[in-house]
Amino acid sequence: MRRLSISITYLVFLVLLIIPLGKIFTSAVSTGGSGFWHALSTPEALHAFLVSGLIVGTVTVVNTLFGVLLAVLLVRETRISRRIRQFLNSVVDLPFAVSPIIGGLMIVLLMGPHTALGTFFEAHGLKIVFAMPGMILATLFVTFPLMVREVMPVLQEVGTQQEEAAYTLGAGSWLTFWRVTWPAIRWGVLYGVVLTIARALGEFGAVLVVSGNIINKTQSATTLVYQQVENFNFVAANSIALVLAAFSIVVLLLLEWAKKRKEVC
Amino acid sequence: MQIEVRNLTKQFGQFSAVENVNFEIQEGKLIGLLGPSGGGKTTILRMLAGLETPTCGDILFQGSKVNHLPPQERGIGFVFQNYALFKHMTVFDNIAFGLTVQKKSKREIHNRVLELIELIGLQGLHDRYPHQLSGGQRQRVAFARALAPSPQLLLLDEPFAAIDAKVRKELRTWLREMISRVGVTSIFVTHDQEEAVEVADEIMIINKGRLEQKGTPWQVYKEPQTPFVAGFLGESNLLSDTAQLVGFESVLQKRLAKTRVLIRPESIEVGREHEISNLAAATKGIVKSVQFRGTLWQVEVEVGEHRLIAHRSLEKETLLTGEKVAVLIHSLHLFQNDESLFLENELKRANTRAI
Amino acid sequence: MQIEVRNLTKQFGQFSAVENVNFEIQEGKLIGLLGPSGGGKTTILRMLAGLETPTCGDILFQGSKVNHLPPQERGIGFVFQNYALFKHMTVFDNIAFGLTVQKKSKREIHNRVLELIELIGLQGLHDRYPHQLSGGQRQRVAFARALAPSPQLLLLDEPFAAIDAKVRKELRTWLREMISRVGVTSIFVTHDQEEAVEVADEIMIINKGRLEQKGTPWQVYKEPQTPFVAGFLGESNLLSDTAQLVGFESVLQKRLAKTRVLIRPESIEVGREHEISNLAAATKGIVKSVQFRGTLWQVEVEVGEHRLIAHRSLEKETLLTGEKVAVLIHSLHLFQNDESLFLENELKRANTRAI
Amino acid sequence: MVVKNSWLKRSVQSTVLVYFLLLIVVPIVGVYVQGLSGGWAKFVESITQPIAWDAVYRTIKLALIATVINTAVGTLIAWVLVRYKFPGRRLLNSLVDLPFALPTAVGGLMILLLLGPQSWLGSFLKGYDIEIVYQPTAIVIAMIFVTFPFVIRTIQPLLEELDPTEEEASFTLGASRSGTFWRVIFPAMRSGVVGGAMLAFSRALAEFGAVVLVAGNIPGKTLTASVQIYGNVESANSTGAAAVSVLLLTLSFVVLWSVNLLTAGRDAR
Amino acid sequence: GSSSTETTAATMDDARDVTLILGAYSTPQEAFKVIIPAFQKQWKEKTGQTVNFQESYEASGTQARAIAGGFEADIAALSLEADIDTIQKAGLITTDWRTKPHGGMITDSVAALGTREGNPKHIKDWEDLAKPGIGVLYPNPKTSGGAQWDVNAIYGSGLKISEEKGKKDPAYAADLLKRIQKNVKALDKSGRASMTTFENGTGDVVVTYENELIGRNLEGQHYNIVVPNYTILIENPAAVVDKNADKHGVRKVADAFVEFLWSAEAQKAFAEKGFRSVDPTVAKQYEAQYKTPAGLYDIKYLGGWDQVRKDLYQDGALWDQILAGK
Ligand SMILES: Nc1ncnc2c1ncn2[C@@H]1O[C@H](COP(=O)(O)OP(=O)(O)OP(=O)(O)O)[C@@H](O)[C@H]1O
Ligand SMILES: Nc1ncnc2c1ncn2[C@@H]1O[C@H](COP(=O)(O)OP(=O)(O)OP(=O)(O)O)[C@@H](O)[C@H]1O
Ligand SMILES: [Mg+2]
Ligand SMILES: [Mg+2]
Ligand SMILES: O=S(=O)([O-])[O-]
Repeated sequence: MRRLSISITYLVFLVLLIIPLGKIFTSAVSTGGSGFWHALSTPEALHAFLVSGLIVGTVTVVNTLFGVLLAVLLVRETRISRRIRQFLNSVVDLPFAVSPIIGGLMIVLLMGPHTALGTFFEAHGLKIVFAMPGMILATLFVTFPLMVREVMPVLQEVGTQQEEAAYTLGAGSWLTFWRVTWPAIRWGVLYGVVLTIARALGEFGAVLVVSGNIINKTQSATTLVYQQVENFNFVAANSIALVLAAFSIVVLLLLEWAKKRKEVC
Repeated sequence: MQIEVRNLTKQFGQFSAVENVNFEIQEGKLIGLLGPSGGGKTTILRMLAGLETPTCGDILFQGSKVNHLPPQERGIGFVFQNYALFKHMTVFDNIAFGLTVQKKSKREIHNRVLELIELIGLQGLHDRYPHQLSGGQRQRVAFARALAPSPQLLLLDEPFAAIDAKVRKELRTWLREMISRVGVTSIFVTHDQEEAVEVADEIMIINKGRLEQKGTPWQVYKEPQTPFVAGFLGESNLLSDTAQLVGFESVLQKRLAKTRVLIRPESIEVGREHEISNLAAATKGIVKSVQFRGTLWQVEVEVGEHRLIAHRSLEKETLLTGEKVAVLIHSLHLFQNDESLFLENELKRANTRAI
Repeated sequence: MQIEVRNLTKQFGQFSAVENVNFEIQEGKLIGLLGPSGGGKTTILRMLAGLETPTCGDILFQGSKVNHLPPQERGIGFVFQNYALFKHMTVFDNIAFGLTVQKKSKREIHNRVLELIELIGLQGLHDRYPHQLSGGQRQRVAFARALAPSPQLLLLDEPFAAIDAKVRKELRTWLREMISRVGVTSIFVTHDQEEAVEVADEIMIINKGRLEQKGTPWQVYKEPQTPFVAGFLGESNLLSDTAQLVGFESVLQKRLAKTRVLIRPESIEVGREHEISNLAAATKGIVKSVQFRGTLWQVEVEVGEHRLIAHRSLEKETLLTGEKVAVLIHSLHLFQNDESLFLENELKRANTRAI
Repeated sequence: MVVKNSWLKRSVQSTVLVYFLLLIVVPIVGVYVQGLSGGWAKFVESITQPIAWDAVYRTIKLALIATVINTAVGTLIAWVLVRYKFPGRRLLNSLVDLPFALPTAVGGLMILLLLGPQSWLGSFLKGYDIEIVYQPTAIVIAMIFVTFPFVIRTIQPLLEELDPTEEEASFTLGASRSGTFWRVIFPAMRSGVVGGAMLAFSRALAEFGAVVLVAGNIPGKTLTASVQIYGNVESANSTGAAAVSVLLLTLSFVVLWSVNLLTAGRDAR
Repeated sequence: GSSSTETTAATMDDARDVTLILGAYSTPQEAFKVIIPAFQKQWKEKTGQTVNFQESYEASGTQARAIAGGFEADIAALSLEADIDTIQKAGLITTDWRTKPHGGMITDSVAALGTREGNPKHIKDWEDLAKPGIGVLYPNPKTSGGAQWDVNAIYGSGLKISEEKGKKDPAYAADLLKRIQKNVKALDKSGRASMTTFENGTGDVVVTYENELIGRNLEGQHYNIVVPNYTILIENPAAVVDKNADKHGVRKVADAFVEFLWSAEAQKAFAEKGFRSVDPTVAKQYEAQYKTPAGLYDIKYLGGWDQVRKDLYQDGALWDQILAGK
């Protein structure tokens, strides 16, 4: 039973993850390392990585901040009625369920240049759709549930007693949060950060709709992969995909490593 | 700090967890909150701490209302039942927490914490994390943490519940000393009457959200005001039919129905005739069983229609089952309606005087 | 079921949790496993249950080896320390579990479970989930669940640890009755000597993985074979210097260094001279403190260089601190090397005989 | 608890709620408004259009299949990762999230490369007249790939939390290993299994990037709802797109809502 | 963030650097890779000004919608007139772009069939695509301009064939389209995506721009290019998006760039990548590259784009009916 289950697990991982990754790898280096490097060092690729990096950075910071705060609100704020919290709770997950295309479309419809909002922002020199802000908004939308979902159960699990202890020792809410709540949820938050980075890096549908896919401007690494596939540049596509995958794996492994170190101490 | 509580009530939905509780605690006293599970002890403590808002009633510290002060401004220390130590902090940091909050200087914190660590006897363990400590050690850290900011009032919620009996005995002696040394007003919750009796200056007995009685352990033992209190402190024989209780005839016969009589096993002397201190005040009985109870013999004896449990010293000879013995009831408690009466054996008194 | 254990040993890595334990239990007996935390009690129970594999040694049920039977085929019931009730099942389903596994008919299950629910006094609560029960109630459900499939051997791991003292006393009486009614061989683990003494037919004292002593509570109390056992059962006064112990001169003077003397508080009689049963065997002392201890006075008395803790009945007059009293030591335990000796007061004996 | 409600705390809370409202709630309400902007009749017409309806129906069906497979496999993997110590466990454990991390388009690309007609497996299967890509099978595979982590990640904490003595209790009461699994362990995991499955299901319903590459997108055969929506968006029929989205969104919302009720029931315990 | 060009006024035309934003359909990307540097060089020599380019290549329909919806491209190079019309209808193109040389068209091509090397399934004409067991590829006309050309070609050829047999029969044409659609393996979002799918091994035949097939063969593939007897002439327009160019202050250079597309140099570049040049002299030079069938017709045969849209692509028109299986 044990052996069988472990074997099946390995098999699933092999088929679903490892072989495909291997395939990406072999395709990326099928013309040798130089092809790989060349694909990555074209100005489009570099710019696309820059765009992706900017999106990921902003989205991670913003979502971490608001995600954690919302999670705290939903779990701890017992003055808000249970029903309302339950409702918000279900809404939190919706971006998962909304087709990213629609997420993107809504941003175009709500903030496109012909809408009131769009005109308003443009008048103040801020273009939203077909520019970075729109892409960031779309990614924020798509990745929002990740942080909340990671942090909420941890908050529930640690319970309120340590926090109460801090209050009785004279600490205010702010201090209690930093000194007591935060250390308890930080692994959850870190994991949420990792997932947010990963998902933001990989978002395709929503970004496609709001970006206009302008080379050297709004083209992200992911849409570049897609375009390279369309342009029969499989080596380039796979090289960029490999970098994205490798980045994600490294981040995931770093997290696991950090956790392990923490357990040891 | 002097504490006063007036008409304190807490409802959870329809359910009254605490109902109309009034008491006053003098500065420096150590009070034991005693009562069965679900009685409302924790709820009272949490209201005192500001962790729960009273439904109605007032809480006064030194004569001024604190109802609307948040916990961090009440100057209390709280030792939680399961300690609630900060898992991610070392022993040192746990104890230092309250001082850090007060923005004390590093040096001061260091000295005070080390002093407390010494006080609780955990020298050398200040770098450990809570999960690396045993239950008793954790308990002490929780205690030191609560004491560190020099609170005016120390609240302890079943500080010994999770500790084994042997260690518990040691810890409670230690705690008693510690508190009297620090001199802080303290309230501690316990299920355990032995513990309450042993540790507290005064005990308050809480049942079903109500304060049943408040007084020194000896007062409460000697003059229980309700059958509940009498029954809750120590084992007892509870009788409703009072015939055949030699030495109490005059009083018992005057009384009518619905009388309840409570006799403590330690108030019953059982033995062969020559052993009994005051044979005239005794009646006769038959030994039904004798059991070893660790520090004494527990003797079940049949007296007329009653079966009474009595204690007997281990140093006396062992009684045999079926043996005829003399039974002397030194005293009993009588409850009728709301009245409670402590009665001594009349014959014995008469007799003693006669001597 | 009759149980036999031979050379039972359990090692976790290098560490021996249980070492070479041998015992035999007669059918229908209730055995208390007593000992300090970490002694190996749980480990022994788990090996009996088949939840842990012995490193070496044999376990025999009714004379046949069961070492390699999995737990589900041993016909045992296990009551876990934290109850381990099935969280997602109601009281009814928890108790019914073992029967459902046996594929009993619906009707049969229904009847048996209701009968058990009545037995444990939880009528009307069968639809509750564990989290809706109090500790004591959970404990009873765990007990009923273990009993439901009519096991041959019932193992209870600190069944009362998490329950408050009052309920605990009731529960242990209840458990004692229940077990003798059902007639199942039972072993229960406890930290609490009082509990063990009160409930068990025989107790086994486990320390550091070894079986220190096995016998009836009275045997173990009367004739402790090691200082550990003597000290573990009841509170004691432990002395190494044996001067000034009136009544034990002859024996104590013969002995040399490294003698340890243990005197139980209940073996010391303290009182005004007229109260002492055998004044000739007594010495003199000064009362240092008197404390109410729930069912007795605890008197600290200074005798020469020693401070002794003694018990005194509540029915006797209260002694005052500083008062000069007579102190009669009825008996003591003496340990030297591997020998243990129980000594009665010589003078007292002589005197008694004289009468 | 008695806590003074400082203006700071209150304004932080309001900011969070407003942010949440703007970022999540407004766009979602926007979808409904847009979907119903042509009036109820137009909405009904949009979703009852055979192509749209067929795409929605297919999407639900395939998402269900993917969910069932993922639930079974995911439960097993979660079990293995929590209960067994074996070499590589940590590595596998961190790889679980990879499908999440990979751009979905890359996921689609990998399926194409591995199972397409030029791949080893594709050409082998072609010999038996079996095609995978541009068939519903490929859609299911893409959905499985994309939703792989959900079930695993929701069950894992529940399993870790499960008190091992409950299992032992079950053994001592005579239950076999499988009996114990189904009667004691599974009920404890059930809310996680259902919750994870529901999340996976709603995510599969919405998946675009991976599906569009491998599906073939033939109306009536392999067109899924999100690709259909994309087509509508791109042919300037945003009302039609929103109408179909309203349908999917409502379905997802109902699903997620019931998950929340379910887990709330569990937490109450 | 926002590009620096966005807020500059028209007077800035002579400023040092300018940026041109090009929104194009998916297939001419390789040609533009050659043309853009040539233009930059020429412009630099002429005016000393550096022109930066921002390019976006999407399916033609997608691109048109993006520009109409707010993507501020200065120049639109799309697959078909109808898509430029979309932008014009959005009010962004204010001049009549059709008055430019060659009616605003920058390249021509024909709808052609690409088969696997050696044409193993012997595909010669449209009817062959409807045979059982043939896997056909073309993209989705809802998003792709190329797909509209392909569908037009099938439908138009159906009309031609029936005309040949006696009378121009829309029913026959519709039926042909329906039968071919039955064999379609995948409807991708752009002509490029469809070609990629074919290249990845799916299908026996891809219906696409002839230039796309020639381009692939020039890159080393060995597809057989079949030009059926009846097929449609593809004309791809380009235009300055007036509103955007004015807003960005790049009118002059934008006009110059579109003008440059008709230069011999640019036309040659297009031809090198497989397009048919609109410039007769260049076309002559590359004659050998193409086979022009006798039955070639253009969009006018179908009544022009407005008619085509009405007949085929409107909501509920022929294309929707075929998909719905009616
Ligand atoms: N948050 C709450 N909501 C509803 N009922 C509650 C809540 N907290 C406590 N109660 C109820 O109030 C009553 C008193 O609870 P409390 O915890 O004060 O009892 P306690 O005396 O401390 O008991 P124990 O000795 O078991 O800790 C109990 O019946 C309990 O079920
Ligand atoms: N799985 C294990 N691995 C390593 N050591 C163990 C394990 N289980 C128990 N031990 C060790 O074996 C010794 C005996 O443990 P056991 O649980 O039997 O003690 P116990 O007498 O039941 O104590 P307590 O009264 O605290 O429950 C302890 O020192 C414990 O640390
Ligand atoms: Mg409590
Ligand atoms: Mg144990
Ligand atoms: O890019 S196309 O419009 O030709 O598909």
